[in-house]
Amino acid sequence: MEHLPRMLEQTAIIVSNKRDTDSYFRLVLRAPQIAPLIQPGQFAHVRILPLKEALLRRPFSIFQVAGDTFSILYKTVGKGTDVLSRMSAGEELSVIAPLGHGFTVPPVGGEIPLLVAGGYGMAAMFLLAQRSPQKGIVFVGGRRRVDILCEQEFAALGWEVRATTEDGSHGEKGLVTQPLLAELRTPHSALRTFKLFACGPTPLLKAVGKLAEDFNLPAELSMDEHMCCGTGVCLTCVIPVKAGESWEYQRTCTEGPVFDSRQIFWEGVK
Amino acid sequence: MEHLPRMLEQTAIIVSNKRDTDSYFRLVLRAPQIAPLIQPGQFAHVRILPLKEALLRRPFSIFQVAGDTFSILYKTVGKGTDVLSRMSAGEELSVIAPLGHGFTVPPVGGEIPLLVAGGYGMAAMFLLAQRSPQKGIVFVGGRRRVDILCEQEFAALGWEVRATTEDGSHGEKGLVTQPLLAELRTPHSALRTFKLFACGPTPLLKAVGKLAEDFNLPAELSMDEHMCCGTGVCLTCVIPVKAGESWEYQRTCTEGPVFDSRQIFWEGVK
Amino acid sequence: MNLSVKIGKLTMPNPVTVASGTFGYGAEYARLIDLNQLGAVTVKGIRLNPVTGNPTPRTAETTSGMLNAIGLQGPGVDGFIKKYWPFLKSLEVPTIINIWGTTVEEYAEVARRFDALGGVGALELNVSCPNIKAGGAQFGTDSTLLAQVVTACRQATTLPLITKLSPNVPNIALFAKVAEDAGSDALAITNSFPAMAIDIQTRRPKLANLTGGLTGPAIKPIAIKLVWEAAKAVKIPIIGMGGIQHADDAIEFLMAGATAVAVGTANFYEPQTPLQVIAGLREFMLRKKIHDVRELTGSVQTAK
Amino acid sequence: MNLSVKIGKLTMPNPVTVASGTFGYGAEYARLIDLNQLGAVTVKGIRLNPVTGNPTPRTAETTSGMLNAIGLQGPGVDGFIKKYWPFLKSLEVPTIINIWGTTVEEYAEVARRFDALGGVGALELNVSCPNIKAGGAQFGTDSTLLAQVVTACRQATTLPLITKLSPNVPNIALFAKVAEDAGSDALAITNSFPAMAIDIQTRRPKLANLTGGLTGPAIKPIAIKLVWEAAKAVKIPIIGMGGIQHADDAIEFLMAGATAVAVGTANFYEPQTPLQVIAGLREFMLRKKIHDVRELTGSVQTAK
Ligand SMILES: Cc1cc2nc3c(=O)[nH]c(=O)nc-3n(C[C@H](O)[C@H](O)[C@H](O)COP(=O)(O)OP(=O)(O)OC[C@H]3O[C@@H](n4cnc5c(N)ncnc54)[C@H](O)[C@@H]3O)c2cc1C
Ligand SMILES: Cc1cc2nc3c(=O)[nH]c(=O)nc-3n(C[C@H](O)[C@H](O)[C@H](O)COP(=O)(O)OP(=O)(O)OC[C@H]3O[C@@H](n4cnc5c(N)ncnc54)[C@H](O)[C@@H]3O)c2cc1C
Ligand SMILES: Cc1cc2nc3c(=O)[nH]c(=O)nc-3n(C[C@H](O)[C@H](O)[C@H](O)COP(=O)(O)O)c2cc1C
Ligand SMILES: Cc1cc2nc3c(=O)[nH]c(=O)nc-3n(C[C@H](O)[C@H](O)[C@H](O)COP(=O)(O)O)c2cc1C
Ligand code: FES
Ligand code: FES
Repeated sequence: MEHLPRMLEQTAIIVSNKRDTDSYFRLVLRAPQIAPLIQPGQFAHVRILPLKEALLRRPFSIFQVAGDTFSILYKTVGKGTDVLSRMSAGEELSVIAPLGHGFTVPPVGGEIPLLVAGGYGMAAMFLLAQRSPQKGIVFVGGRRRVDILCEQEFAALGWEVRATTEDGSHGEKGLVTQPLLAELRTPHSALRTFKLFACGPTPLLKAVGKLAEDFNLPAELSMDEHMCCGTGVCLTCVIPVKAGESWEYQRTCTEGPVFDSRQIFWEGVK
Repeated sequence: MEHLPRMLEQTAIIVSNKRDTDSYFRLVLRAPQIAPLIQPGQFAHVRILPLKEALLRRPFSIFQVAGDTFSILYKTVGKGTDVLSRMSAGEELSVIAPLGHGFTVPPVGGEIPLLVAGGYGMAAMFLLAQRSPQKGIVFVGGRRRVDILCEQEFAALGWEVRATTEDGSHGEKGLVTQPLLAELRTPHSALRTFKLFACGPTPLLKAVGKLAEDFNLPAELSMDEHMCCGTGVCLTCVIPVKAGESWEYQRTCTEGPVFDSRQIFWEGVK
Repeated sequence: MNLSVKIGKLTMPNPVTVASGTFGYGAEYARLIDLNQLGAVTVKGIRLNPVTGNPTPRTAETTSGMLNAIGLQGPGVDGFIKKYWPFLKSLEVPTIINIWGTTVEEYAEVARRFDALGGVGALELNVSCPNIKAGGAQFGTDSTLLAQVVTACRQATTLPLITKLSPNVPNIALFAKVAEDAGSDALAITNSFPAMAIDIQTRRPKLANLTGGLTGPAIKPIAIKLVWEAAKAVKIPIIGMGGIQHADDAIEFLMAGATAVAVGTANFYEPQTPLQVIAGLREFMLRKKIHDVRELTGSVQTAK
Repeated sequence: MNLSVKIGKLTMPNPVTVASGTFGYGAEYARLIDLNQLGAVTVKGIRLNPVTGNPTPRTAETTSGMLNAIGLQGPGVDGFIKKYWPFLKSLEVPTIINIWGTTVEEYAEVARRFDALGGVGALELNVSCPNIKAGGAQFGTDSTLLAQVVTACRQATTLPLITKLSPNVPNIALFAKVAEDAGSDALAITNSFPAMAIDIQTRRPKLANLTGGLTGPAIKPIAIKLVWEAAKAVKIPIIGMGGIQHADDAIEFLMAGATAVAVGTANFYEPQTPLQVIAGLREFMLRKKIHDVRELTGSVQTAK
């Protein structure tokens, strides 16, 4: 039988739920059984109990873990996140977590991580940065200044942060892959080996996958697919993954969300 | 064209929402346009906005009116009233009111009203008692002590209150019609003419209708039918009403909820 | 910006009407909304003679929907003309009269009577009511009977004829085509779905009629599919309905292939819905720079 | 208190199973609930060979429901036996295997293979999937094809056969009877309803497959009616499903005529649902002094 990672369902109490920038919010949840199990890149599947007419849970990357709490950093984009943003400390959510196959934390003395994040993709990468023995660089991009999240937190870990915005309102103007490309082209000592880690919208992941191929670097990508069950039973969240000569669908919620870039059958990814 | 009473739709702010006895609550709503229009026996059709999965409004008799507010006295019996009971001051409800054809307030020097109420039926009768020029007697019945509502308020109006409970925990033990029957059998001066007004479950209304017939008294009954639109369009809430030799269905929400007992085609009432 | 649409020779000033049976005879909601803002007023189903309807309870709430088995209570043609027509005639917007019968001849006779009345906007043939023994869905689920009813009404009137199809068939396209071929000017899709709810405490069905029709937001995805299927099969316009609560829902029906839409169950809980839908549609068109609402009809992109 | 029921010769320790396709192959949710508490585990549909399924997006949320067009992705008979059967076989409760094919012969072959496997609780014939071109609802909406499929499978296996009917017919009783007469031991009612949703911003259907099947609480009243109609027409037991969220919903299905029930969509948002339903059913029986769950089946009072 296939390997299935451990997960729990728990009623989590909201510790705080505060606006970060613009339409982004930080939610801290008390979930004592879940918090200690969390690995970087895993997600929580959240049932927003006061949500009307809509049944399904919403998936969110786990941002930070502290004691018996964990937090998420979310953007209000639709009815679920809108209702979530109006909830207050003390209210309850139902959470299934930790879910999915996350990032591989580099071993001591191993690769230097280059993180690439778009928007709330930053949330998925914090634990990785925190737990990586080597500090690396995080390339973060967004449309506007407000889309660049938690720079300080990464900086406080001793990481270098390179921000880009499409409108130039913060950091370099352009796409997040530009400074990354520049960095990759800079000659480095042979001892220094990089590994790419990315989370963000599919075009970003595609671009990072392409760079990984071009520079022959390993890359782990957290794929962005709509989910339903989040636990591997419904087969909603599949992406095409290479299998021998051909390809097969694998579940983002179970085999993913993090996949080795070389395993992805990119021709089949929309 | 038929006569249609005036009604308004308004967003009403909750002024207070407090437990009365047991599973009964008092809700005060600020609704400045609606409050002045209300007549005794009319009802409000309330959309409980946080209610999940259930679409329809809930009808409640209007209990009291004060300035730009009105109140209702409700019992938690199902999902709508349960959610309503958890709402707090400052939250909003959508209200369509005043609705329906209410009680006829006796003219000065006219009949002496004998009110008969079961459970939250008391709520429908307060405005009638308050606005009636003649004080009368209110017969109130319920299962247990906690089902006897707002006795003091009626007493404070100078009305006599005769309570009955089925378990004898308050007032006389038995059904509400027993003391009423005793009163009707007591010889009175010829000058004293009574009129019955009732609101409560259908068996109570049937019993009062029967007494009205036996004692040849006029009676106005507030009929208890499930509603959907509350405004006369859907034809959910009909009861059989005499029409010539035969009968026809009339709408409780529009022609009623208050009907002249003699008009009701009782054989057709379930 | 053009919002007007044509249903046969009937021009609706905008594509939003109300669903038969959810708006009484117009006057009731005139107390809450300005009827002259609507695309048309559609009234409760009328047959030749007065109808008592079913015993109560007649409706029950379900998850994001409701059941009804009103049983087409109504005043009959004469009662309607006397009691409700003077008001409806006085409106600036057209009236669509929903009609039914228990025989082909009765349908045709009702059509003739309304044709003779003058001033009626269109007739909607209800061949899909699940709540009456004869004359309801029976005509809507048998393609031969459907052709007969439409043909007979076509002969009886020059008024625009809208055939309100039954959703309860495996192939709606077939029935859509039958109605079109028999001379229907338009289709209305969809009526309610045969359904049931049981009170587990009393073990009794929640409706006195035992079963009823399911309507409301719950059914919208099924209705969208039916409209899309039918629109591919016919050239005549479709009035789409089933669970419309917001402008977005109405736009979805238009994109699926509807030319106009009707707000039904939502009227019961939010009588402002039709006006909110019109306002939201306007705003959507402004935002998307769409100048004619007819551009939306059937505009769903289905190339895989 | 007896909770056990029989589906053909299969004994379920209690009447609550899960709906095919909403519970994977059992092991996934074994991490959250104790599978041995269920009446049976029903697995995702299997055909002879592996199936890739439809492109994404495959599901979309709707009002109190959801659409899916998974396209029956699966490992095929061999893949299933290798990958999932060892775990399922180790459970104390029976496994119901949902099977399908694109031809009558393929259905029969899959049935033969599982018959030969040994230890299977029952086979559920999926003749009602709306999301595949051949082999889905096609068999479920044509009574001749339905009879052929059931007959062929009946000849291929002595395992209990459950025919999962299509809801998309005007007369479910007819199809129920056809399945019974062809040798089906039980019926499963209902599968999802053909439906569609459009993203009005992109004008694209929300599913890559354009249309999908509607499931969840939204459809419950239609499912209850279908079970009630079918139960009046046949003597074989029915597994009722469609929108079950709470024990009350399950009891409603039993009263309508079901012998067992399946929890589907609710698993996705609340994996505890099947166990909550069993607990609630027990509590209801205690409160109402019902000693045998079979007393509930068909107990709705419909005398008018
Ligand atoms: C593995 C994973 C991790 C994620 N992490 C984060 C995070 O850390 N912070 C954050 O803000 N968002 C994150 N998202 C996206 C987040 O799940 C969606 O923004 C959210 O579900 C939107 O819900 P809604 O009700 O507000 O939107 P609606 O559009 O109303 O939702 C309708 C349906 O679509 C689904 N949906 C809509 N957008 C997305 C999306 N982008 N991805 C997946 N499903 C979607 C919803 O879950 C719901 O089922 C993540 C998604 C995945 C798959
Ligand atoms: C004219 C009128 C006046 C009323 N006045 C009062 C009042 O002053 N105080 C009070 O506590 N209650 C009153 N009721 C009853 C009140 O409407 C119901 O208790 C309430 O609708 C229950 O809603 P629920 O969601 O809690 O129950 P649920 O059982 O969950 O409701 C399900 C559906 O059934 C309907 N329903 C359930 N019970 C009744 C009922 N007894 N009458 C009508 N519809 C019902 C609901 O409106 C809803 O549509 C009145 C009813 C009517 C018709
Ligand atoms: C209470 C009620 C009464 C109805 N009466 C009629 C009717 O008389 N004639 C008719 O063709 N449809 C009737 N319908 C069906 C509606 O016109 C409409 O087709 C259906 O409700 C779907 O739209 P909705 O989901 O927006 O309500 C009725 C629906 C309801 C809820
Ligand atoms: C994602 C999904 C996948 C499904 N896959 C299958 C399947 O493989 N075979 C089948 O017979 N039914 C399948 N169904 C239908 C369910 O078994 C069930 O009949 C339907 O969902 C109604 O129940 P519900 O409303 O409780 O979900 C599927 C349903 C969903 C939502
Ligand atoms: S979301 Fe259900 S399998 Fe991944
Ligand atoms: S509740 Fe709709 S007509 Fe009375």
